[in-house]
Amino acid sequence: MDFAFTDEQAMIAETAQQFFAENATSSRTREAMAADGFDRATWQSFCQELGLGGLLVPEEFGGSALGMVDFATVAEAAGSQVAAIPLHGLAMIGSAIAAGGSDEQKSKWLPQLASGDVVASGGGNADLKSDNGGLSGKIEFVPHGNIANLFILSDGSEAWIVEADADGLSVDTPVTMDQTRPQATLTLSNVKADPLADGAAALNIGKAAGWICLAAEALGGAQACLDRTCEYAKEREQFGRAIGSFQAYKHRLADMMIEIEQARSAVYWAACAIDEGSDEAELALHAAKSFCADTFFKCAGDMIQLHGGIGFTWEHDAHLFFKRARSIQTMMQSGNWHREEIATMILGEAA
Amino acid sequence: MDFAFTDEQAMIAETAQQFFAENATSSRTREAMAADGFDRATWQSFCQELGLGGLLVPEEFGGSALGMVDFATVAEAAGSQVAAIPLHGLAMIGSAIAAGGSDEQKSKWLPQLASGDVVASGGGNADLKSDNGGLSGKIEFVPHGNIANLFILSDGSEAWIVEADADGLSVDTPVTMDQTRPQATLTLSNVKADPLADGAAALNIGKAAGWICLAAEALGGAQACLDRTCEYAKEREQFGRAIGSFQAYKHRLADMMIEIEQARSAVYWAACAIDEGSDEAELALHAAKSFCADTFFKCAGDMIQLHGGIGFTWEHDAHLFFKRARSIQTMMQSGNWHREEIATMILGEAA
Amino acid sequence: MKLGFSKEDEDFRSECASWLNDQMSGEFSDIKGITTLTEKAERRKEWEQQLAAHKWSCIGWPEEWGGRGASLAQQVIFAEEYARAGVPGRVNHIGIELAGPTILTFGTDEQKKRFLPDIAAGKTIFCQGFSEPGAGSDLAAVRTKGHVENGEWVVNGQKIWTSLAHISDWIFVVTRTEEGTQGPKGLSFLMMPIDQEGIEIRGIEQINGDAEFNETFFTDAKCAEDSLIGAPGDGWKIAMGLLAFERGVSTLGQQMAFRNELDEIIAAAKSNGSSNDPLIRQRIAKAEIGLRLMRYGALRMLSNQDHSKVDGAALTYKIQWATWRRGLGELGMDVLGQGGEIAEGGEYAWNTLPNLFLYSRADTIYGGTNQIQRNLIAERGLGMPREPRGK
Amino acid sequence: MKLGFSKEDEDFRSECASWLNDQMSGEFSDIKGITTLTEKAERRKEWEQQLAAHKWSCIGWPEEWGGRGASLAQQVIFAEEYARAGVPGRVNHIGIELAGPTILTFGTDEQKKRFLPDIAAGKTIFCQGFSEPGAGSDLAAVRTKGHVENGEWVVNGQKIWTSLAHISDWIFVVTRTEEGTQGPKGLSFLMMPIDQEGIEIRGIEQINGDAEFNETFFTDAKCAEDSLIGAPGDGWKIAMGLLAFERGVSTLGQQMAFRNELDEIIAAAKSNGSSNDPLIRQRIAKAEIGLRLMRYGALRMLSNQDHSKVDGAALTYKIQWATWRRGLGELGMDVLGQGGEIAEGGEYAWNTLPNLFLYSRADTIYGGTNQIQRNLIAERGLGMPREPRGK
Repeated sequence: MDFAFTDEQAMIAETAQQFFAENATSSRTREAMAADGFDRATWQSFCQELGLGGLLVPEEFGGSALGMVDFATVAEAAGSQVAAIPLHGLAMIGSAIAAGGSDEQKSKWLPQLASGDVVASGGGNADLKSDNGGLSGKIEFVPHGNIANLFILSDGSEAWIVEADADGLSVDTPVTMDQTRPQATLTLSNVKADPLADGAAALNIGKAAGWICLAAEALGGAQACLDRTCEYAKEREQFGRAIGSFQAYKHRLADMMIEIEQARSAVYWAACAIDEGSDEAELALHAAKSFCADTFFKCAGDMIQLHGGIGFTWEHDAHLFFKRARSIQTMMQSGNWHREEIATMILGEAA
Repeated sequence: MDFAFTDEQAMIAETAQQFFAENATSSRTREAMAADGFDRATWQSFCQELGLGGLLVPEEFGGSALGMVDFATVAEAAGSQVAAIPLHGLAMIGSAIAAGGSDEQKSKWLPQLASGDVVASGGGNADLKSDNGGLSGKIEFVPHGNIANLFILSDGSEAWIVEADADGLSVDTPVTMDQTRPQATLTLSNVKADPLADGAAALNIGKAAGWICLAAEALGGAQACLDRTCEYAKEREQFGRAIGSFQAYKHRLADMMIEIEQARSAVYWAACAIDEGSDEAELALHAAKSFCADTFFKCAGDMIQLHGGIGFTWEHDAHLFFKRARSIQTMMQSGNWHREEIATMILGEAA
Repeated sequence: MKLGFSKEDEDFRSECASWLNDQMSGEFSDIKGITTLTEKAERRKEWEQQLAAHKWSCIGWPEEWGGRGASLAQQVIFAEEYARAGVPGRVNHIGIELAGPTILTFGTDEQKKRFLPDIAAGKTIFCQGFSEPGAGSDLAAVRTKGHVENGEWVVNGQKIWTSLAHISDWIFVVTRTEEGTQGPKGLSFLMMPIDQEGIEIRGIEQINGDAEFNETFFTDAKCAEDSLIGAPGDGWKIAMGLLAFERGVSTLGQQMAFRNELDEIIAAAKSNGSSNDPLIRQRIAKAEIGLRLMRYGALRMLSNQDHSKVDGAALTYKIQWATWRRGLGELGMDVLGQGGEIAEGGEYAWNTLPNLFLYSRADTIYGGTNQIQRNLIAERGLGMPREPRGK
Repeated sequence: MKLGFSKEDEDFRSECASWLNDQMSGEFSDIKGITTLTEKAERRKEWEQQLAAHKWSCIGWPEEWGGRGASLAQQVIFAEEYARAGVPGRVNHIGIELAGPTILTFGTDEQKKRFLPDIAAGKTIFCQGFSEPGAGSDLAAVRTKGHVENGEWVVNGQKIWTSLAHISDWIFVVTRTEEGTQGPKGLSFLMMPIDQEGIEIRGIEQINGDAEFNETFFTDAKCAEDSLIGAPGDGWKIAMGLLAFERGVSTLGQQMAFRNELDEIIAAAKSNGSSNDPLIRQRIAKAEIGLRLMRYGALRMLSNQDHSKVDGAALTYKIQWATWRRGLGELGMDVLGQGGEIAEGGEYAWNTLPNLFLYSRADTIYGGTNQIQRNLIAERGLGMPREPRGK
């Protein structure tokens, strides 16, 4: 039992923090927002120069086979810059194929995922129909689906690999509130689909990786909201004093920190629980996703409020955090849904 | 349309405030708490010297036939001193008999209620059984049931007058958290019961009067918590300053006031709506009961917190407010229940 | 204490409802239902003039200045019916509700003659220049400077959050006219024509993609010497008086707009089935309670004739509605679920509920942040010691 | 980063669980399950000695002073098993967790010899004299005075919230020993025997009817000159060091007690059907999440070896658990419904959940109110400017 980063983990965390601070800058993110929501330059550097695209990919397929804890430190860093990159899809699809793909599927896709040559995403709908290897149906809210080359789609029990250029697949991308992660609608009409060897295993770990990614991004985002607001509080004066010297202001900052510290425990508890195969893992994932999303939303809202008028402008970055926080709350089930799952574990189904 | 007190209403309110401040003192209330939870001296003065026992009773039966607005000002004043008096029973039973009693029932009981010679309370249980004029069953949580001479009991549709000394009735009084309003358990075994002429009318107005009483008491209690905490905040120093000069402390006081002002609107909206027979009355009652109870609980909790250690002692009055607030939250249905009633009005029954 | 309206008042209600509905289904049907402040501004100026032509422009004003000297009850009714009929907000809100009453109270006869008829007639649109960058909620920190030169006021500086400045004719500005003064002293209250070289307006893009607010730059901007309201140095007093007008009858119209927003949430919940979720049901019930209490709080505040005491309902009103509405924005999104993330057109432009979610974050900031409101409540309402100013 | 325990640690868990369960089903079954601090105090002193006799009294202390020099993992395990077995709280908690470590860190060899063996053996029960009436959470405002006279310290003043003083043998007091000093300067840290004429203890009745806390009056109270820990004037530094010990492994034992409370709520909800109420389900899930995060926060804090940076988990821990537990008290009552208002015996004495509801209001006050905690977090954790002191 030692609930602190190893030296290696601390190093990855620091590297990632520095990388995203330098690459996923506000101006790059805003360029991506004005286009297709994909900061290609950052993603390319991330996968290739930094070599972190293969974080969750086994070594034999070009990855570094690290654990969820390592991945969480990276997602946290990406979240702290609201980076417009398809990290969520990488985590979900990379771990899903690694866990549930055939050898052929693994060796075909995993190296390309690790290198960033292929961008992946996924989604599900219980009404998806499979008929003679052809998949039909509609899947909404596929994150970064607009720029993905590869999808894993699921009806909740089976999972299929679908390539973006397959016949019969159309990808529509409406404008989304959070422009750093567009959400596409896929319409499939008898689309060629390659079933994963072990769909259940793939879905299981893919979902876990997705939740960890969102929770860790939320943690990083919340911490960034607090850090940036603290900086502002020290510089900005009102009524002749730094606004950070006003007690009510201080107390709101303190309240942010209290939540964030818990969110931090949640993310790394859940990540450890997955890495160690703990029987707490499921509970930890629900706790992490719901708690961290709420913490981020609270902190981003407070960031706007504590900046006053400027926090409400397009020019200021506060809204990037605020909109990301909201979208994380809604992605992969709401907080209430996750808490109800926990309630069911504790209390059984409601009568 | 004029949502301000008439001169007469303002006068009644002021008289009641002064009366309870002078009579229902902390030491008298604590004496009552140590005994049977009934401050007889205050009640006697209230009914006889002040003549307010007949506030809701028609003039022909010895009352002054005022409205719910007038009554609410009195209940607010009683609540602000956590007076240990059976005002809730008087309001419910007085208005119930006035609305649903036969002429005989009215002339027998209303004058005695107005004079304070008879103390009344009531309660209900759908399982109450009536057989040849004999009532059997069990009714819990009858406020001040331990000292009442007269009950109106109901199965939800019919209502009966039962005298406390009737054969077959036993009254048990457990220790309650709020010692200023004990809650009795009545066990009835074929008890002589006199059905009210119009049970539905009686229950309808009785319930409304009970809710108004609780909401107004809660308003008065919450305001007293704020007033007393403000006094303390001006006197008490810490870190070399009056604690009321600390911004976070000020903001909590402000938050109390924000809630209390809404609670005040709620009480007098509901009282007016009943007096004017408005079709908003039902919604207003649910709003007032739930909102005021929550406001009081919040303010009483804050009163303890903002007094620091001393607020947590038996010696200080804060716990009287805190316990009263909690008991008001639970009496005559929870806040969630009342809000669900409102939701049903707006959204229909949940599927 | 009485909540019901008299027979005469109900007749008045029918009269204004009928006129407003005629307009919204007839000549002005093209502006019905607009909820933003900026859309179709020119048509809405015509609407101001239509209101004036039928004496509905400022019914609470005295008859001699274009009003009807309407009773409180009638003003309440008109505000309610106005919003109920789906009429969009007044682009001359600031002229009618703030500038007009300020001139009525503090202006000279000549100023009244010069401004009031045109405001009443919908010919002069006003906006408000209070906040400054760096001053935030602190009006006493105003640094925009004014001085008299050649019989004119000359103003230099910058205002921010000047809502609707780009469609307005006049702006009232609080300026520092006594050099070397600090805080509330040495401020003056000026009326300035906007269409002049010395005034430049730049839109501020907001988080919802709209640009309702502006920055307004003053570079040797000019106005006649008698555009000063009150005496030099009275600026603080007049600004405070004006802020009190903000809590007038128009709050009830604002509440009717809130009513429409809540109704849209209720309809969405019924339509997508979230109305069956007990958690959503509780929140909708709480929102309904909050809105009702806002209404009765406003009626208490408007009915209150005892100005000797602090009016708790009035003092707490701003933070109450702003916080309620911010919560409403979150409720709306929770009812919509993930679908609330999607804009329906191909642009970054939002339907009522997502827009409410984004826009309402400003409600707790402009016009005095929630923090400033709590300070005021504690200090003015509860007698707590003032926050020490620095330096 | 690793959460699992090693095989050796799990063996250690079995060992202590088995010993504790034997005790609680055997010789000390009469104290099993007690949740208050005051009940059966004499038997619980015997229990302290029983722990000591089997070397379980202070396993984290060095072996030479009666401990086992146990690893962090072992201490975590012992704390968890202790609470899991239903063993009541340590009446010498303050001696073991605060006084002992303080003496170990700041005391002389002689003081260690004089105090540590008896504390470890359960023969010397300690209590804590920090707070004073009128000083509240402000330790720097201490007014109790101490001076040396005839080779002894003589102390005059008053302490408050001296938990368990009435069953203790010694008290450590922070006193002002340099006349004319103010604030943190001029304070000293003294150990005083309680059984003497100069010390009077009066119970403070609390809102739940119990009297766990006391006022302690010092009237020419005396202790030997070498009962001073550190140097005269070191009182502030030592007190701050001591407060850091408060966030040690014993927090995990405290959490296991919280676990039992939450489990009682869960059982009550299942038994009365409120477990079907979606609102209650959400709140129970939130409470469960909060408790788990408390555990992992504590493990982060205990695992953290980097003392160069502020430890956020440690800094926020007090307010986190206190606020969580106050909410738990409200949840418990809401699960019980109106029945929670009723005491089962004929006296004003409360079962676990109503008592939790009442008692937990103190959690956010003693040991630094939530307000003070937020100040500390903002100032120490986030570098915000200090609150100016008055005068």
